[in-house]
Amino acid sequence: MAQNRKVYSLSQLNQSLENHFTTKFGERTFWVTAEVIKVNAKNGNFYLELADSKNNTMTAKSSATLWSRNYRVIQDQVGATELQGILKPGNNVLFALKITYHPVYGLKLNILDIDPAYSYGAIEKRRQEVIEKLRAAQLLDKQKSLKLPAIIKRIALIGSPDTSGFTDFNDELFSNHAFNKFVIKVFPVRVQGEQAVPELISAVKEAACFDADVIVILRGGGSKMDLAIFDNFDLANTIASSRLPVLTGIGHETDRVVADLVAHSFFKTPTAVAAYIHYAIASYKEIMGDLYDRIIHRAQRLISVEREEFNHINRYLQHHSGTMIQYWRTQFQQFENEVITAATSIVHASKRTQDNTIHQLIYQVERTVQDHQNEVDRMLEDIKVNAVHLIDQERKFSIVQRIDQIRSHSINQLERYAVVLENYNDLLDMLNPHKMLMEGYTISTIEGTDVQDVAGALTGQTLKTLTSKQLITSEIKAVKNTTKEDGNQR
Amino acid sequence: MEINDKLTYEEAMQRLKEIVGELERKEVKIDVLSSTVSEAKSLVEFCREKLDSTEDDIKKIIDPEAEGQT
Amino acid sequence: MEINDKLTYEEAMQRLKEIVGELERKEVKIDVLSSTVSEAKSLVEFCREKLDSTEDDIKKIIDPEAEGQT
Amino acid sequence: MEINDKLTYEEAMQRLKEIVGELERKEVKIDVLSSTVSEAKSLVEFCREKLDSTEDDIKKIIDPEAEGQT
Amino acid sequence: MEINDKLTYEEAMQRLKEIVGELERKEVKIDVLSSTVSEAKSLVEFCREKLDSTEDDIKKIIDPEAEGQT
Amino acid sequence: MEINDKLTYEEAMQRLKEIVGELERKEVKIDVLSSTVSEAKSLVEFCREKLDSTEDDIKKIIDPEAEGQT
Amino acid sequence: MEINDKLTYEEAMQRLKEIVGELERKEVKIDVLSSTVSEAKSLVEFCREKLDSTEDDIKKIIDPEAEGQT
Repeated sequence: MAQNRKVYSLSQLNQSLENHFTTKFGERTFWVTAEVIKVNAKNGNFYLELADSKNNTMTAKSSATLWSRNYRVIQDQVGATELQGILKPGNNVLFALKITYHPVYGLKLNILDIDPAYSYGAIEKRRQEVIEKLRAAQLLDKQKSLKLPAIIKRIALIGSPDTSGFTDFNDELFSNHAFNKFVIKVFPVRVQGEQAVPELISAVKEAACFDADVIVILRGGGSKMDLAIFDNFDLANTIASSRLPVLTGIGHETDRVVADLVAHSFFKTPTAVAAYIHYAIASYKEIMGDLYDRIIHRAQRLISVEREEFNHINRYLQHHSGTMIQYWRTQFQQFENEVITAATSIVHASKRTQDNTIHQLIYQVERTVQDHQNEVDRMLEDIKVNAVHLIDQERKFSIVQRIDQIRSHSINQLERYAVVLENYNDLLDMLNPHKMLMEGYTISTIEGTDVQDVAGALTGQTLKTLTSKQLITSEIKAVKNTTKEDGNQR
Repeated sequence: MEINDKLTYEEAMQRLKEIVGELERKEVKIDVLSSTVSEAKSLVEFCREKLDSTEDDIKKIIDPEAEGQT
Repeated sequence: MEINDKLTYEEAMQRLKEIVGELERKEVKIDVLSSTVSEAKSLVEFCREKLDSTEDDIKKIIDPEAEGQT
Repeated sequence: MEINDKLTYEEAMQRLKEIVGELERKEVKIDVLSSTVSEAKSLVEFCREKLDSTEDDIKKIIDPEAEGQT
Repeated sequence: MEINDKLTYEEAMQRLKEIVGELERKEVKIDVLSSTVSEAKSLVEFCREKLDSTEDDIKKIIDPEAEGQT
Repeated sequence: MEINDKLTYEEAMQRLKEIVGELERKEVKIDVLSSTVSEAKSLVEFCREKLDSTEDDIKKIIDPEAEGQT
Repeated sequence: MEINDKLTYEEAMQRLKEIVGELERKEVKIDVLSSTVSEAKSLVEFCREKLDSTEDDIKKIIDPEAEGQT
């Protein structure tokens, strides 16, 4: 390997690399994004260290140079302050650059141009995020509810004492002759660099404990990138939560920073803050003067009104107490009248009741007598009617009945006798023997006895036989028995 | 029995009953039979008249106004 | 029964009732029947007159002014 | 019932009612009927006079001025 | 009812009403009617005087100056 | 109601109203009517005097200078 | 209402208005009327003095040199 080696001098190698880069990249311009890690300025030239990282691990690193010639061109376009703000460590920047290789200095990125919009965009994006967060936490308007004192005398001043903004504020504040009895407590902080935010936060917290009317935060201008520290969420939170009203005087031209949004009031410059404080005092004094006059006027008027009301009340007292007594007097008279009327009415009513009672009495007495008279009359009539009735009854029933009874009984008796008599007559007729004799029958007797009734022998006896015309006497020769029944027949 | 003004209804009826009794018991002799029967008839007549006259009397006593009618 | 001033209405009525009773019980002989009826009739007349006079008396007592009218 | 000064209206009325009751119940004999009615009449007269005098008394009591008028 | 100083108008009126009530219910005998009416009359007089004197009193109380006039 | 120094106008008025009420409702007996009216009269007098003295007091308080005039 | 150093004009006026109101509405008893009027009078005096002194104070403020004059 050693025999075959072709040995080049470093110059040859580097010359060869230079040629290669020149050929390969030549005049071509590249747009590259990178984070500025370090910036060194020397003789108008800027030497930057650029890097790229992913997940906090550096993935690329290069040195870059911004020659003073190019710097001036860029500065004309972007503005000196802004350019300084952009070219600061930690900023992401979009560079236009050429790649060069120098045999002595090696690979160099030669910055030709910068697009500030890229950097601003990042800041703006961050700012919007913080604003949203504040709004969500309802911190945006918290300070607005605090009342600003009419006269701001004690000021807690937060800022960098050496800066022009700080000086401007003090000059403006104390240049005024009308009022200059301010008490200022300064809380010095750095307003740029990495320590700026924590210092500001602790200063605001400290100032809030101080016996001051307001907290004033000053920053006398700076690039957009510089002012980005005032977009910090923690700082905004601290400001919003402050018990004292916070006034901001952060010099800027266009956009407001987040600190402005959460503060009680914001002003474009530190001078404007001082001017406002003065204006407030002046206008207050004016108002107070005016008020004083009005108060005196009012007071006088009030007194006269009161006097009037008062006299009025005094008159009312007289009037109403008089009216009241009068009222009661009338009331009384009324009572008295009512007593008389009612009492008299009772007496009259009683008299009427009495009259009624007397009338009733007389009526009842007369009625009683009348009733009794009627009763006596009725009684007499009853006696008459009953006596006559008794007689009539006697007549109708007793006497007539008796006669009827006598008549009917006697007639009845006669009839009964007649019947008995007729019976005897009939019997007599039946028993009369003449009738039988006339019909041809005969009666035979022996010594006066019916022959049928004679006991013993009949033969030889003398028999008398009676006919209707003769009485025959004969002697019985023989007797012959017939049937027993026939024997009884005559 | 003699029928005269002194004879009462009671006596007449008494006699009548006796006659009827005798007839029934056939105690009347054949010889006096017809006269007995004749006496009885007379008594019956007497009684009949007595009854009639008594009825008339009573009617006259009780109802004197009706005297002319019956 | 003798009808005289001493006879009362009650006694008369009593006798009448007796007569009726006798008649009912057929205790009156035919021979005295008409005289009995006659007595009864007299008693009735007596009672009737008694009643009439009593009625008159009562009317006179109760209504003396009307005396002349009836 | 004897009518004298001691007799009260009530007693008189009581007796009158009794008489009416007896009459109604026909407990009065015809023989004493007229004397009973006579007694009643006397009682009625007594009551009537009693009532009249009471009425007069009452009128005098109630309206003494009118005494001479009625 | 005895009429004396202790008798009140109320009691008197009460008694009067009782008397009227008794009369209405016919509980007063005729024999005591005039004495009852007499009592009532006395009560009425008593009440009337009481009312008159009360009326006078009231007039005097209300209008003492007019005392001599009425 | 006894009228003494401790009696207030209100009490007197209250009693007066009661009396008027009782009179209007005719709850006062005739026997006590005149004494009731007398009491009312006294109360009225009491109230009237109270009013007069109050009126004087008020005049003195409100217008002390005029004290001698009225 | 007690009138002392702590009493303000407002309170006094308030009480005065109350008193006038009560008087207007006739809510003040006659028994306390004169004491109420007396209280009102005191309040009126208090208010009048308060107003007078206030007016003086104001005059002094406006025209401090005239202090001795008024």
